[in-house]
Amino acid sequence: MTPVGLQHYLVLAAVLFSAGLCTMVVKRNAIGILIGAELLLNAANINLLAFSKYSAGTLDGAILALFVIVLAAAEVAIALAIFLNFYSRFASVDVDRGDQMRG
Amino acid sequence: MREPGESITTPGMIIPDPVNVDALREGAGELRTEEMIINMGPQHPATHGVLRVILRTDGELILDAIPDIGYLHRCAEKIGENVPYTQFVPYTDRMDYLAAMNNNIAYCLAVEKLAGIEAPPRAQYIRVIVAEMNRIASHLVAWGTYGLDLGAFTPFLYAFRERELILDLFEALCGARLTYSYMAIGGVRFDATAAWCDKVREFLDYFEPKIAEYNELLSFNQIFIKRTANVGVIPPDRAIAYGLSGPVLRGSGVKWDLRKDTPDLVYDKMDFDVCVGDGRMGKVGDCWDRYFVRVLEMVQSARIIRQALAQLPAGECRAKVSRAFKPPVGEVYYEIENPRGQLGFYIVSDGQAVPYRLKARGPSFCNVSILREIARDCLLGDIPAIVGSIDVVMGEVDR
Amino acid sequence: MDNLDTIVFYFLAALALVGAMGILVSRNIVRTAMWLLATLVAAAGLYFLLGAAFVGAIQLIVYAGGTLVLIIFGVMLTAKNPNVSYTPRTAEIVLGVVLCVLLAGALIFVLHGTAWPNNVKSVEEVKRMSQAQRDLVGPNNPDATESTGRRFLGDYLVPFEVLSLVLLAVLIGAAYLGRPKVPVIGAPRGVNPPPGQEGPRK
Amino acid sequence: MPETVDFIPFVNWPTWLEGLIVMAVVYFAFVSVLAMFFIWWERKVSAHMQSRLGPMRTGLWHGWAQSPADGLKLLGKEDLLPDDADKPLFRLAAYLAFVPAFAALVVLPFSAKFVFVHEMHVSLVFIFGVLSLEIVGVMLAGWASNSKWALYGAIREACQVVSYEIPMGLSLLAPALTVGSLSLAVIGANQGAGLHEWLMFRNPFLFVAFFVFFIASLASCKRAPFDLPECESELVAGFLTEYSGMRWAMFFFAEYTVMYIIGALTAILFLGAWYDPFGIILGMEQAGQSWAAAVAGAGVMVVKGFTIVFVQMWLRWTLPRLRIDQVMYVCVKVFLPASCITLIGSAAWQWLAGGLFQQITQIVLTVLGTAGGLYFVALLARALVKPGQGILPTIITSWHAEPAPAPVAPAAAEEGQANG
Repeated sequence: MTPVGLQHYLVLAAVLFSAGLCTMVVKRNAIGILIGAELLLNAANINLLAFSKYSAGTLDGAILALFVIVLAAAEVAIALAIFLNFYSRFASVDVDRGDQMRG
Repeated sequence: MREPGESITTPGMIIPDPVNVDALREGAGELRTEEMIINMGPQHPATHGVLRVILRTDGELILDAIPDIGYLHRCAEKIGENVPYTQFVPYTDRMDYLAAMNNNIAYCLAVEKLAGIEAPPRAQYIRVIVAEMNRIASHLVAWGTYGLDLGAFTPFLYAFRERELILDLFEALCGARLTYSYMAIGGVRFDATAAWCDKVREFLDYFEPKIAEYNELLSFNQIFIKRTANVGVIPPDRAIAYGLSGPVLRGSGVKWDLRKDTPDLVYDKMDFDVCVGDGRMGKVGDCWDRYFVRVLEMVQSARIIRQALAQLPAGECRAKVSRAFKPPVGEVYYEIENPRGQLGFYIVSDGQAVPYRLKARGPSFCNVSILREIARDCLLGDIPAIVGSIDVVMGEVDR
Repeated sequence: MDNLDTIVFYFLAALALVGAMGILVSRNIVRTAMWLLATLVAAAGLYFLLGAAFVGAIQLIVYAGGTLVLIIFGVMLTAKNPNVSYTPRTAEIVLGVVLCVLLAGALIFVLHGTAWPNNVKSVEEVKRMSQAQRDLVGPNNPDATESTGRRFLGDYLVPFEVLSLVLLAVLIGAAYLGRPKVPVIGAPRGVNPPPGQEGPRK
Repeated sequence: MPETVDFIPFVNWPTWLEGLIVMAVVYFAFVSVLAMFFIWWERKVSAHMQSRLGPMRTGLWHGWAQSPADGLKLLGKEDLLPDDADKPLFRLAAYLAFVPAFAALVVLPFSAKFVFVHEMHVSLVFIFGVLSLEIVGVMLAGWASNSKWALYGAIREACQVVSYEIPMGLSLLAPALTVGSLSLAVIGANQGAGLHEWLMFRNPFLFVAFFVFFIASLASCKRAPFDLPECESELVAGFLTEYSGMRWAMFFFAEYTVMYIIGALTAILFLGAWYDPFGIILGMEQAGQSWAAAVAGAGVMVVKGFTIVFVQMWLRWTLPRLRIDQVMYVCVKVFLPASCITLIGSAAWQWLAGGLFQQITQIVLTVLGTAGGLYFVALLARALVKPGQGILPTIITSWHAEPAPAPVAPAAAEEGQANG
């Protein structure tokens, strides 16, 4: 078994990233899309920390990861508020319903 | 065949305003999507038996609360029309089973008035003593379960500890602990011994200081006050309009007590106060007022018992009444002050050994009718507080 | 301990991947959220493994304990309508999966072709550093959490403060967006609203 | 930084796998015994507060075997799954609620030497994070049950616990800030010198933070008077409505384990961790008797943790429950500002105060806190010595012993009263 190194983390992050993107593309439920976005952010975080540990050797990766986590929380809060409005408008969170640009 | 869209109902079934399903499907217009219809009961820890409250809620907010009754209906009135007058006494025990003595007295007094029988003075005093003891026992249950409804477990056990002593005394008096059938038409079935009277005094000596403990434990607890003050306010005019009675009426500040206003038995010889809610913690007629009226009434009941014990005359305890006596043709309505309010019996006699018509006016039945009005626009957590403060006994609501 | 690290890594990686696939495949939105929980916890474990314990712990608090709860909350509030189905069209699925498999393949291909620089300082090197130098070092820094704090209030002060403003804006914005549109309290409803009825309790 | 802390039996395990297995078994046994003990103890405490005895018959002494017996009964119960429940999630929820409580104990130190995992420099944040995972299990339980009452419980849980995490987290940062570390081992090691060095008495803000933390922690582990997610008089049993058997017991294991974790956390953060009030254990450590100090410290720690658990039980069996809007009001309008002030205030204190002023404050606060603590101990002692305010009349005790009272003739009533 080869010792775990940077490549392992990067491959894992790449797969997670693709899965997240695929989720965002395929799902029609807005919350599902949100969950896909969370997956993307986590893949990015794994990359940041892996580079921090194995390549750059600095703390910036961890600091950026913390920023990402906090921003993700903010993003989810706003997104859910929007979805709730969407739901009270269309009785569904199907993003395909939201193709009309009127209040 | 039903028309499409027609709902499956049985006659008399209460259907709350439905959620607009079409609007949900089409997604048009203003939606009230958070509405939910919940059955609180008939099996629910906070509904004191089998009261079913249909709640229409918006999250924690109660939009509508409809009491639905009838789960404990046992045809008590109809039975009354098929058994001789004396044999109906045990059935009254099972109406308000927490205050069986008072029920017995109400029925017996009604029949006595109908038949023109007068109970001997000693019987009347014993009736007052047991009625007030049962009032204390009943209020203790109300007090303890009210704490339970609001999440305080300990008062319940304290209340039952004291109630147990009363039940022991009743057991010593008549052999039964819940359904006494102690009253007979024309008096009481067994005489109270002097030793028993001493035990009652001993109980009162023990019990009266306990009320201060109750107040310390529950009545003046800040969380309890916050939970009950200004909740479920019944204004006095609404209380009268709904025909409320008992502590629920007096909690709204209406000074009305049949023991004082139309004294029966020997209540006119007793010195006691009618306790009313004064809005001490919030508005007049809130849950706290109703609750506290019960606590105060326990003090007054103890006073009455002491006076009655002191004045207890010697003599017979039961007038001679034949087992299957036939009252004269006529009708009577007689009501007395029960722990939960005014319990009245309306009896029509056609001169036979069984009543032609017997109708009971239960206080809980009338009191529960206010629920829908005061439970509107409150929170889900207030529903147990309100139901508990009305203190219904379903055995008597449904009869 | 390398052996243990390897096994733990593969375990967590497998958990994260299973979670990701679950998210992708699952139709039921609550289950999707549960798969996300698996991925988040696995990611937190990976952060611990990468020597960023603080980030891992924050991931657990903010992501798993906060964001995920928010998502489940959103699901509960919006998934009540049984008449709506979110099944995507087959063409969408095929297109999406093909694109993403291509993307993953390309990414992995690129990763294998790249040699990353290695500037990691050894423990001995770190020990010889001054405090200011040590603050920059990520792994092998014995008090990385302290250094993180110092960096936040030093180099990263402006982003840090901007982030706090963003959070404040989000707080206000979400509260504004989530306000009730329909006046739910105090509206007359039901049959025969009784006269003299008390207004809503505040 | 104290010297490395380690959990004794596992210092030299042969391979990591064996060590892991041994650790898991020991650890699981520990959690089970702890939870079972607390369940039994809560029954006894509640019973004595309600003038009863509680379990007395199972086992030889004071019904000690009641909890294991209940466990056996629950194991034997039918494993009910509601028909309309989301079955995999319904099953999962019980474990999701239990595992975080289990995991949080991993980094919880018992004394300077006893801790399962020692290299955690952020153990405070880790415990907090892991405990916040418990909400997910409870919400899932409520959702998967497919019952309206359970859903109410879940939503309430989400509202309440997520909200209370904020004041709890902020008030828990105040001691961390004062010590300058997120490691529980370091925070604990800082308070050895005596009562006045306990973090609670270091400055007025920490004194306040202690109460904020304690009450917020009650709310966040759903203990009364904040047990709204499962309050039986409103929501039947809240999120537990549809659960039965062993899965139901899992939630209780989780709850009681979390109670101890909260108690231990409070002790470490505010109440001098594993040190006694007189500095004896620190003296032992300095004299080189580190093992004796560790064992004594673990004892002190357990006593402190159990005391706080006892206070939690005491509150539960005394107070009524709050309403949901009051719970949120207390959180957002009282505890949130208070915890912000304690955090900022203790930071400012750290910066400004020192010297004699600091010492005088510490002494004043120590005296105040000790007096308060002694007052409560005195209350408890009074209740134990003199239960209730009156002695139970002889009605129960003597009535049945007497011969059945013969019917007294009315004429004899007067003299009967005289000799009664």
